[in-house]
Amino acid sequence: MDWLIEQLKDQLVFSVVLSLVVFAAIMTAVAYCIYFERKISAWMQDRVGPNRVGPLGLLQPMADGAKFLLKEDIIPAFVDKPLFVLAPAFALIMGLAGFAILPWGGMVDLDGDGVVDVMCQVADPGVGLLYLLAVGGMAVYGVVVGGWANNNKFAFLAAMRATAQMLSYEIPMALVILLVVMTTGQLGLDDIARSQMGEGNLWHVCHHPVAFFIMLVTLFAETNRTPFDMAEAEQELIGGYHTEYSALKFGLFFLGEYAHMIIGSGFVIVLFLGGWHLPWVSFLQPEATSVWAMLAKMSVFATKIAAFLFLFMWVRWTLPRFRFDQLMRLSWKGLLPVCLMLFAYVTVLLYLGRQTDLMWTLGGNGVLILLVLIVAGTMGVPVSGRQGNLSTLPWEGAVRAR
Amino acid sequence: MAWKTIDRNEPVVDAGATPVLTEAIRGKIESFFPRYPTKRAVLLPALHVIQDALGFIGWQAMKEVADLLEIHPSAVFDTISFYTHFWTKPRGEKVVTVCRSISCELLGGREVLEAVKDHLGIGEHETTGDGKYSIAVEECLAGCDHGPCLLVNERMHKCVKAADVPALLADAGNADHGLPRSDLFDGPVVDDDRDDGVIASTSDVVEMQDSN
Amino acid sequence: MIEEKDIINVDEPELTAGERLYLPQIAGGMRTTLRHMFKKKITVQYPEQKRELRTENYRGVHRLNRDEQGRVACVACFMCQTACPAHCIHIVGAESPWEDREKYPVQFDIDELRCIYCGMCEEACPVDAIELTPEYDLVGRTREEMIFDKEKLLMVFDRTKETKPRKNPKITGYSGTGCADEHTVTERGEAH
Amino acid sequence: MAKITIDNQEIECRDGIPVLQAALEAGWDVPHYCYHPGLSVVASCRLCLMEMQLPHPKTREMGWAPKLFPSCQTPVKDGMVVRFDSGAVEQNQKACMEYFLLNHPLDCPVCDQAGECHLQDYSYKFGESESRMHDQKQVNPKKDIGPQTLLYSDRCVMCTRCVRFAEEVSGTEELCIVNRGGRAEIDIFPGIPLDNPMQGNVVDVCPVGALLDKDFLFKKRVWFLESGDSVCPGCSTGCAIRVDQSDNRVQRLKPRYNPGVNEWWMCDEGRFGWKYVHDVERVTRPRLRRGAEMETPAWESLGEIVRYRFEQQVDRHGAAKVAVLLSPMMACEEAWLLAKFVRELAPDATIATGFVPMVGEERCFPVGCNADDAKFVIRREKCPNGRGVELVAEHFGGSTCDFDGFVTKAGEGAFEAVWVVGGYSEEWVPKALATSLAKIEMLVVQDMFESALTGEAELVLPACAWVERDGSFVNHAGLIQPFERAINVPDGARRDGQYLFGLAGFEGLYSGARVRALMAEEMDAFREIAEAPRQPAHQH
Repeated sequence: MDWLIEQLKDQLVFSVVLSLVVFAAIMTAVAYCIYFERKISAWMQDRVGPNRVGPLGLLQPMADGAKFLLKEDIIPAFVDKPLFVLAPAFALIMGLAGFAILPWGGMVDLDGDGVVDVMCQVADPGVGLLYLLAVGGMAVYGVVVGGWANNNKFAFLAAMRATAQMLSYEIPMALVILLVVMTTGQLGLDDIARSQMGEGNLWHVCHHPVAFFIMLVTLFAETNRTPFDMAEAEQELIGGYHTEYSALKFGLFFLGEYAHMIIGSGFVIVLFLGGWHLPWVSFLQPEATSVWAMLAKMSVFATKIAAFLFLFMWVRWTLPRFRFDQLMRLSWKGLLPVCLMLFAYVTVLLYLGRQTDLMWTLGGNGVLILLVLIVAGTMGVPVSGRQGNLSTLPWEGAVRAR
Repeated sequence: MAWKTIDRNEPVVDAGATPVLTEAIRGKIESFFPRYPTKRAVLLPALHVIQDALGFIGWQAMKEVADLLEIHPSAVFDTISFYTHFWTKPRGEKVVTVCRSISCELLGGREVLEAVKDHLGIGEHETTGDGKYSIAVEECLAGCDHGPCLLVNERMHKCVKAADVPALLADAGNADHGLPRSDLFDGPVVDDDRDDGVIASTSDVVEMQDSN
Repeated sequence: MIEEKDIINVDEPELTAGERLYLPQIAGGMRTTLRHMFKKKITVQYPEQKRELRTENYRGVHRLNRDEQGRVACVACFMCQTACPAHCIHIVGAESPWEDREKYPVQFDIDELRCIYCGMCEEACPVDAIELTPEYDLVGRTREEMIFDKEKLLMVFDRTKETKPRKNPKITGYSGTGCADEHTVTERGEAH
Repeated sequence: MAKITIDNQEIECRDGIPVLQAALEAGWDVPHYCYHPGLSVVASCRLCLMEMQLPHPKTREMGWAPKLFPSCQTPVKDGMVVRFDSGAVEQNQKACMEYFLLNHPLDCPVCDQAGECHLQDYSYKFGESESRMHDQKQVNPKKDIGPQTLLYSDRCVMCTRCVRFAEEVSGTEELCIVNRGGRAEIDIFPGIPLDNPMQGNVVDVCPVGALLDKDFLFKKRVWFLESGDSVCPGCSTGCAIRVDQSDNRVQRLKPRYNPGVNEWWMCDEGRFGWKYVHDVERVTRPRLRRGAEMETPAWESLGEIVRYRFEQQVDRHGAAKVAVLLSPMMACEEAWLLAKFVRELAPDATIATGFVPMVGEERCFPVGCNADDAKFVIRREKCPNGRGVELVAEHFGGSTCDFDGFVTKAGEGAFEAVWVVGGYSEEWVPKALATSLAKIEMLVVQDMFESALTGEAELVLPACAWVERDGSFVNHAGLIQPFERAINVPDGARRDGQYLFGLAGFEGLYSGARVRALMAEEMDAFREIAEAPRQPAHQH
């Protein structure tokens, strides 16, 4: 036992072990995400949901997995074979890569000697946010390569659409992340998490509710979840970018999507909801470094993720899909201007040194919300919109008339 | 075929049987030949001769007369079946003929016929076991104003009531009006040797019964 | 002919500020779905639970009726095959082995997978031999298994005759006068 | 030509025919049972009664006569005025139908005639939907009256068409009417069954379901049948027939009206002689011998193989060593295509006409009449197209011979490459031919059944039955009669015509008409038939 702890004191060994544990946990979670997706959809529709495999249908993911494994893996004759094989792996790997930098449980003192031994994080590159943006940006390749490899015009159309959508929402997302970076002055995820704890520090969501909301919206878009699931689009594009996929390859896409959701949730939690932190609970403070505190922190973090996953599912089974033009309009005409305004405002606050002053930040947010309400309510442009009232902005009329 | 079909392909005439038309009958028939343009035309007189001689015209007789007249046996069958006068199976001493035309029917002819059948214990166109009586049914006995009519051999009974039937059949007076017998006749009325003498007819007449 | 004056143009209603912003509507929707999560579930746990059929005329699995002597009542008239819009009935008729009728089906197959359960066969049958039962739990492992042959269809009758008696048990065949019971062929009388 | 007025419409018609016939030919749909154009008139069904204008006995003025006249028994006379559209006529039709249906068992669901039954048709048209008869129906027995025929007397309407057919056309008189009036029925003399060689026609002439063909009994409802107009291959008479098929299987054959050839009739030999078509023993796949091995080549590659092998033989032995035996079971078009192919490859090739089976004597009907007065003749030449292949051989000219000549020449070793066409339903190969052809270099046999020759052949091709062919036959009198394909060839086989079409160097789909058009350019005999009108429709 001692020997084990001795070994684990080495950050590298700990990271490897942690990554294995997290990987296993994530994969299980992903499988059960599918189960809960079906359960929650059933409950919301007054149904029971899967209940045949095992008690309460809990073994359903195993059955699904077995099915994915055993089904005939068809590679159609006309596909681009190397890319066709590569794309699902790409989608899943890019989904999982993000887990490397999530801070699961802060500092840990493994042998209880009061000296912090390791960080409960697989890797802390210091510029974690950049890594995350980069990996997140790569995720679009899973979709676009998959769509291309299908060699099917519907799949390709879906992939192109999804690409355009992801690129569009990457911008407001990056701006929102920038806000947090500006407020904290940190790029490492653990640092950002810890900047929301302790005396006088609040979760960033308190300072930037609008930014948090925009982050949420972009997250839905980035993970291709309803109401932004343009990539799948069963109704109009057969099955979207994975039309020709079957069996395990299709399963990998499926897993990739849920992995993406989990990492995305973790990311939002770290940025805005204090990561593993809960206020007023002593062993969830950065000062608590025992192994038990670490486990508690990890559970809190996992619980927060679970709450987010529920939100994802809840939204999915409530909202219908955006039309593509509405979706683009929301990003470019809705989220982007608001983000830019927020960005400008935070810049000013930064100059004034008031970036953590709740009154200033919330006041700014309040004014912004008011502004949005006025613009949206009177001019009819922003979020939603019908084809008929597209030209309600004064400068648009001129363009259309031409 | 398990469902009921009458097999008409089954021969009813034994090819090796002794001819029923005697030389005398044949001779008489042949004597008609010069009178008619074709042999076929002799059919009716020939049938009369045979019935007079044998009392009835059985399948074998039909076949033999057909051969004699060089026509198809079916033509003989056709002709015989057309006329109620010709009997295709042995006839009793007394033939009880009941009228079934509409006037008699309306006046109770059917009840009379039933009474006759009950009394004799036989059906239409059948003969009692002792060869005494046969029942026949005719279209009209020309006594429409005094129906129901009943004929026993050649004696006409009018306004018959069903209750009168037993007495009427027992009436010895009927015997005076015997059937004319040909001088060629030399056989018994009923051929007791032939149990299967009852010739199956194709006719299956289900009498119209009161719908009530 | 639709004339210009008959056409009424309906304008889409103007969106309110809340509707334009979408968010209140989203919140309303989310509330609805969340409420439903905790409502009583209406799922029927088939096959452990079975729903009471609301009608006796439910059109489920077919059956071939037996007559009072236990023989197949069908007379192989092909009316059902003719009426069937899905072409799922296949009959091979032959001479019947019974005295009271001429024709019977040596083979009578219904492809239950192809059937659309419209009931036209039942409607067309002149002897009420084919009927649709309220049995709806129809399962099989192969396509062949779902092609019900004569024996299987008769078994359905045996299974369901208690709950759904044959409409007109008097009809046993189709020959002669149309009422086969009274049909007899007698040989009597002479050539009259 | 007489001019008569029917329902205020003046029509022209042949002299002396019954008004009914004239009306039917002019398109009136006059109901009738007992009238049949091929039989004598008895006017017993009374369904075709009409109103006629006659001079008033006293005033001599023309006016509608008070009574109705049977149109079948009234010959047309110039200037005659009749009508079928009057109330009295309709009244009569209704009354007649009611009588006909009085004792009818109404067992259409199990009646084989249902669907082509005149009782049904006229009942829909003139009948009442409800019967007023409340007494019990008179039930007559079903009778087995012959090896092929059943009689359901209770369905009979006593039109006596069958009796008249037996008397007047077949002349065998088996059928008779027994009893009288309402109790009359059709019957035979017990023990003398209806078994003449034309008896199948009584089922055709029966307008109701009383006479039934045992061969077709309970087999199929007639509305499932699909028909193709064909020509009977049974003998050289070449009766026009209709092939009724269902599920790609022949169900029955029916005669079509063809004046001067078979009128309304066909013989039983032809009617029931199609069973070999569905014989499981049939050759259905091409078979190629490669050394000791047999293989089934693809149809697509066969043309090349055959052409190559023939060319090889021509190079090696000269064109005169090539011969083709055209079977009289082939259609003219197929024979022409094959002869054309062979003659193009080998201009000196011998074209031989095939074996013509001769069985018994010519049989004329009515029985006992001589050939000149015969209404129908069953010929001893049991193949449909003997004349046709002769025509084709004559057309190509050069070296031709008949079957006997071919056998002799083959025995002398005159050939090295031979294409033999069979297609007979029975064994036909003479022993001498089999032995002499076994020795030659290349033998192609196209036949329906295995024979001594198929065993020796380098290439065996499946031959079609006539129902699978499309083309024309030339009958004993030289009449060219086109016919349609009725069913598809068995799995694996290919239509002779289609295959030979490709072999002769044409592209696309074979059709008899298409090839006839090509033949018409070269052969006078086919010039007329190429655009000849179709045969008149079947008339009952």
